[in-house]
Amino acid sequence: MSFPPAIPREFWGHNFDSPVMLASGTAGFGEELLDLQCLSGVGAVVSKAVTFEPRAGNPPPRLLETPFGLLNSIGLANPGVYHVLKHILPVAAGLPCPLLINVAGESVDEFADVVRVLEGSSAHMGYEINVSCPNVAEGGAAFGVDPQVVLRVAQGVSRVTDRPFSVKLTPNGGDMVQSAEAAVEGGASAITVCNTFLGMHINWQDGKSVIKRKVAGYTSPALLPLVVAKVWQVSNAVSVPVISSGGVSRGDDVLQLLAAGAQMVQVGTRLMRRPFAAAELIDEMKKLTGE
Amino acid sequence: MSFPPAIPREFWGHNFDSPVMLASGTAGFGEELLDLQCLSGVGAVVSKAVTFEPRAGNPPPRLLETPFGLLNSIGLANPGVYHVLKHILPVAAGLPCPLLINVAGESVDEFADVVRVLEGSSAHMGYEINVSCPNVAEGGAAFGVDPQVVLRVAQGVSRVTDRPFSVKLTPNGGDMVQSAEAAVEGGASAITVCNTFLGMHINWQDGKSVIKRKVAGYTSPALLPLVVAKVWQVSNAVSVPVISSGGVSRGDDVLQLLAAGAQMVQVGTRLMRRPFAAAELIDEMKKLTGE
Amino acid sequence: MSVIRDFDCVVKHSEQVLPGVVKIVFDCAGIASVALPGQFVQIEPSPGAFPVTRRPITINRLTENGFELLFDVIGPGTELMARMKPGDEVRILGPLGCGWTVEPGSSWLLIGGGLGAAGFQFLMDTVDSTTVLIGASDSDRVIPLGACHVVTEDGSAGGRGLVTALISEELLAGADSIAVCGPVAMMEAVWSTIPEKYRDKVQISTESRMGCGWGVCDGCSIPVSGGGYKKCCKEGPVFSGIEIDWKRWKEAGL
Amino acid sequence: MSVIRDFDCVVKHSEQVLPGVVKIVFDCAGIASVALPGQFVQIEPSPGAFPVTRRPITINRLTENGFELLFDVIGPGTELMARMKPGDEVRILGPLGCGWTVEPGSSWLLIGGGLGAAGFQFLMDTVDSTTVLIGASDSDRVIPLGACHVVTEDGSAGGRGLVTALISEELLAGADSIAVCGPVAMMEAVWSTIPEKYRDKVQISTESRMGCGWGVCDGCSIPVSGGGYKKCCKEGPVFSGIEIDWKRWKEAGL
Ligand SMILES: Cc1cc2nc3c(=O)[nH]c(=O)nc-3n(C[C@H](O)[C@H](O)[C@H](O)COP(=O)(O)OP(=O)(O)OC[C@H]3O[C@@H](n4cnc5c(N)ncnc54)[C@H](O)[C@@H]3O)c2cc1C
Ligand SMILES: Cc1cc2nc3c(=O)[nH]c(=O)nc-3n(C[C@H](O)[C@H](O)[C@H](O)COP(=O)(O)OP(=O)(O)OC[C@H]3O[C@@H](n4cnc5c(N)ncnc54)[C@H](O)[C@@H]3O)c2cc1C
Ligand SMILES: Cc1cc2nc3c(=O)[nH]c(=O)nc-3n(C[C@H](O)[C@H](O)[C@H](O)COP(=O)(O)O)c2cc1C
Ligand SMILES: Cc1cc2nc3c(=O)[nH]c(=O)nc-3n(C[C@H](O)[C@H](O)[C@H](O)COP(=O)(O)O)c2cc1C
Ligand code: FES
Ligand code: FES
Repeated sequence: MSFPPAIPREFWGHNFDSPVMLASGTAGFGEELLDLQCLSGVGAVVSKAVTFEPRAGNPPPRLLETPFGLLNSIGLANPGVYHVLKHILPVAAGLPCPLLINVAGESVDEFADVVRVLEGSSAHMGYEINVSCPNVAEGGAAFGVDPQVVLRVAQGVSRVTDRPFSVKLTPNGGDMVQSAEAAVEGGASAITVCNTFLGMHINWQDGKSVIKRKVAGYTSPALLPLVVAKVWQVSNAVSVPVISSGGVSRGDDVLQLLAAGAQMVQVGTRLMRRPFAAAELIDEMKKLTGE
Repeated sequence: MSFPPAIPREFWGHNFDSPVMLASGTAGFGEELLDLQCLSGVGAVVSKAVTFEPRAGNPPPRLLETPFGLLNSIGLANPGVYHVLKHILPVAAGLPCPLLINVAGESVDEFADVVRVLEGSSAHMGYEINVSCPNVAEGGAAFGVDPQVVLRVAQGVSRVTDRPFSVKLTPNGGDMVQSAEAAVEGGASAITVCNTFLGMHINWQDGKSVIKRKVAGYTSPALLPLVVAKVWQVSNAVSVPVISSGGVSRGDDVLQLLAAGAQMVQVGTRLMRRPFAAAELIDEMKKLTGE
Repeated sequence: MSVIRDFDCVVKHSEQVLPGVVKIVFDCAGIASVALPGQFVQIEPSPGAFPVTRRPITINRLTENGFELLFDVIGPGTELMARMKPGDEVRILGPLGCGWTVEPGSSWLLIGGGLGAAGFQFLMDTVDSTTVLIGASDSDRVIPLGACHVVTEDGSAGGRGLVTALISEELLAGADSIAVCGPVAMMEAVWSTIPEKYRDKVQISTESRMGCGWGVCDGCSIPVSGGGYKKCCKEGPVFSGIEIDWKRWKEAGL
Repeated sequence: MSVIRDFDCVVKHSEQVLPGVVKIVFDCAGIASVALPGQFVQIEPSPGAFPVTRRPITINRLTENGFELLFDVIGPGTELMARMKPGDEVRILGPLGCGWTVEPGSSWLLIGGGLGAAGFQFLMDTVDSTTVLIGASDSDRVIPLGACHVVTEDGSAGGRGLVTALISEELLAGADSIAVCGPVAMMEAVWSTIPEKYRDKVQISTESRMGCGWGVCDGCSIPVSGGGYKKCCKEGPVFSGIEIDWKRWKEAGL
């Protein structure tokens, strides 16, 4: 890449207004942001996870803030793929930027089943395949930790769509480079590095966790160096572009991730504090690079 | 465990003054702390890593501070096992608290080779086997990510010593619970959870890393929830005690890790900022629990 | 809500009104001009990196050119907020959520527990007729409102007892709407006290740990009758009492 | 060093002495009573969690009841330090490291580059006879010392040129000891300028990124002749010039 990096990006053969994507689960399906007029600076929106059946999600409390980060245990709450197809995507079609649909499942086949249904819409450019969820059908470990399973998931998705898709890996075990290579072999057009790190908070007074599932997804600006290392490792290993996800709170974080090898950079937790995070990040980047 | 947890601890059949251990690599061999009169509140000292041959360590800079943490790339600098045996352990024998020697190697056999030499001293109570370093002899992945390799390392150490030893796992890939189970099968008397997380910092201006090895060990108080989750998972899976390592900067962090299932709690990075960290942590704990 | 706006509000006044309870007045015509009773704002407690989310606080009342908040200092976020001084600029998003559903000319019975009564002032300033019942542990937890009936558990202010003891058939029958706000256990006790036939008049102001506060993260779920959840931040924080699944809500905790 | 002590020092005075350069005077008899020229302290820039390590700063001079620091404001740590006000309490560990090796009655040649001359004052106050040569980019980088010879790259203070131009055979021959402190490139230029036969008089004050500052983490290595490393914080920061492996040190960068 060239330094300083250019702010509009070509990605998957398209021109994106910005390299900043809104991360899955922190921006709904983008359609609410449209209403709220906060899509300025956004290169693309990644939807919250869609599963085949509707899911109510985990019992509350679903969030717990720790001194330096946030634990979330949303549980892939979503209305199911048919509802998304019928009622949400027609609205999301009005987004001024590309939409990727984040797809989750409990079995290898469910990913392709969800994608097959979503092919009925033209509201979205492509998919993000979330292999960080547990493979309930085959023992409960996350799909993403086993390259063989990642390969099967990616092949399944390749079979049912011609749209580009990114495979979003998990940092919680396994070897991310091997899983990334398997995803590419299975037809992935990008790798998203990565989903949330497993974290936990226990009250020492009684030994209990506020979050019922106990272990939850942890995010924090302090995790940036972990994500930078993984982006650098994966982008050096695979030929497809890497989309970073994790740790961004400032303009120079985005620049650092681009320098580490990311082609696009997602922002999640920061968006919860700052609805206009994308525009703010782009402003900060422009100031830093003098663009 | 009972709440609030008691501050003096029984561990490995001995009475320790405190559950706080000084983490490997952040307290030398403890002998300098003796000189400096900062061992108050310390339950045990874990030495920096000892390898068979002397190692000069990585080229500087070896440290890089990021906004919310510290990257280190020390490279297991140490004078080699014979120098340690002859010149350092005789001094460390004067420590007022137990000493564990952290052992590293580049091959499965090196761990046992180092321990065999160290058996010539009675200055230390036991060992901490650091399987987070790369298995140079067999491809370069960290020993700790492969349960079969962990088993062989632990068996090798068991064969040459009757002293207790903890196996210190890596959070960078693999499945920590499986590796912990393999360590116990191989004879480990405890599991240390865990070594540093791989992290990286890149200057976006030129795409370069200040640290020559690029990827380094990252520590931060913000990583505490990750360590709590891993301590909870491992302590629920194995019968031997768990020693936590990572993320401690305050008294309630120690209490939280004890509540999560740790028997002893290491402190590392905090010690660099606060030479009297152990005593400070114990004071804070006593205030919180009203002991 | 169709647009959300993020304001740099200036602290006009800050004061401790009860032990551990702080009142802050912010200047911000942008929020004050559109806010409705029962709505809340999301405050950035510090311009630094931590805490990573904002803190939701109900608008206690409107002031000349802005609004007033009243909050308990309980943790790092509210501690930072308690240190805000006149002149400080603070990032505030709002107004957020759906407030009380107010029919023109309606008469209200307001039932508050401790700091839960923060926000009642705005409602009292808006509707024509209110009767206000306040319960608190002791006098240090009774926030200053206009005319109201107070009981405390230790009898240090008003009568001794629980707020449920102040609820009478006459008050329930006489009100067009009943507003309840306070700790979950107190609200549940109030709900159990209210006979079935008056329950459809009851509105409940809920709280939940929030991520965004503006509807996108699905973090703030309140269990609703018939299974499933609604978003406290967007579909609430005020819900009709019959909408809430009280059993699952109590199990949830905060 | 046989004991280390961590002090709560009180800021007595703080002032910007040059653009981006701040002087702070701390009250602390405990450090002042034992400090030697060339030693440093480890300052906690903030009582909060970040930054996770302290910042090493050379003691610029002793004051009546404490000591004075002079530092460049270049990043988050020194920015926090620049905001310290009289009366603030700051956690400071020190004095640390080995300072200049001073023989009684010796005469000194001091060669400083920019802020590298911070610390010379303490040495000048201690030894009998000093000649001081200072080089800097411009007048904004020349710190106030007593009598000294100054050159700047742009000629805005003293003569125009590099400090190496001020070094003469006469000065080198006349000094018992030669102290050098400044950016690595400047010190290397000075080192190359000094003929072999005077090199064993030269002492170099080094800098390195530090973890602990008190010898336990092995993070602050300075490459030394014959391979291997020494600890800047404990065996330094002052080393004899011939001890340093200049080639590997330059490669290291900071
Ligand atoms: C819609 C709404 C309106 C509120 N209005 C008021 C008000 O007017 N006055 C007042 O004193 N308090 C109010 N609260 C509660 C207030 O938001 C919390 O007390 C505050 O967030 C605590 O933050 P902390 O960092 O000081 O405490 P901590 O307990 O350390 O906070 C840790 C985390 O838990 C969350 N949290 C803790 N308690 C609550 C709670 N009761 N509700 C929601 N999240 C919580 C915090 O936001 C933070 O994310 C309201 C909450 C909601 C949801
Ligand atoms: C023994 C010693 C004495 C020093 N004395 C002085 C002095 O008297 N006056 C002065 O202005 N500066 C001095 N320095 C340099 C000073 O420590 C750094 O400028 C300061 O740490 C920068 O911190 P920061 O957070 O503002 O900047 P950042 O660059 O953001 O710091 C990031 C990290 O790099 C480290 N770092 C950055 N620059 C240096 C450096 N030059 N040396 C060591 N670590 C560095 C910081 O400590 C921190 O860990 C000395 C350094 C050492 C080792
Ligand atoms: C509240 C919340 C909900 C999330 N939901 C999803 C999800 O449905 N699917 C998914 O792949 N990732 C999900 N994530 C992970 C984010 O997409 C993102 O990868 C992660 O938060 C790291 O980025 P950040 O540090 O910028 O937050 C969620 C994260 C948060 C905080
Ligand atoms: C400077 C430094 C050196 C370290 N050296 C070693 C080592 O030699 N062997 C080892 O097992 N761990 C080493 N570690 C890891 C620590 O022992 C500890 O596991 C880690 O720092 C997490 O604890 P903390 O968050 O309290 O720092 C080192 C860590 C640091 C910061
Ligand atoms: S707090 Fe995010 S949806 Fe309500
Ligand atoms: S800074 Fe730790 S040994 Fe020097």
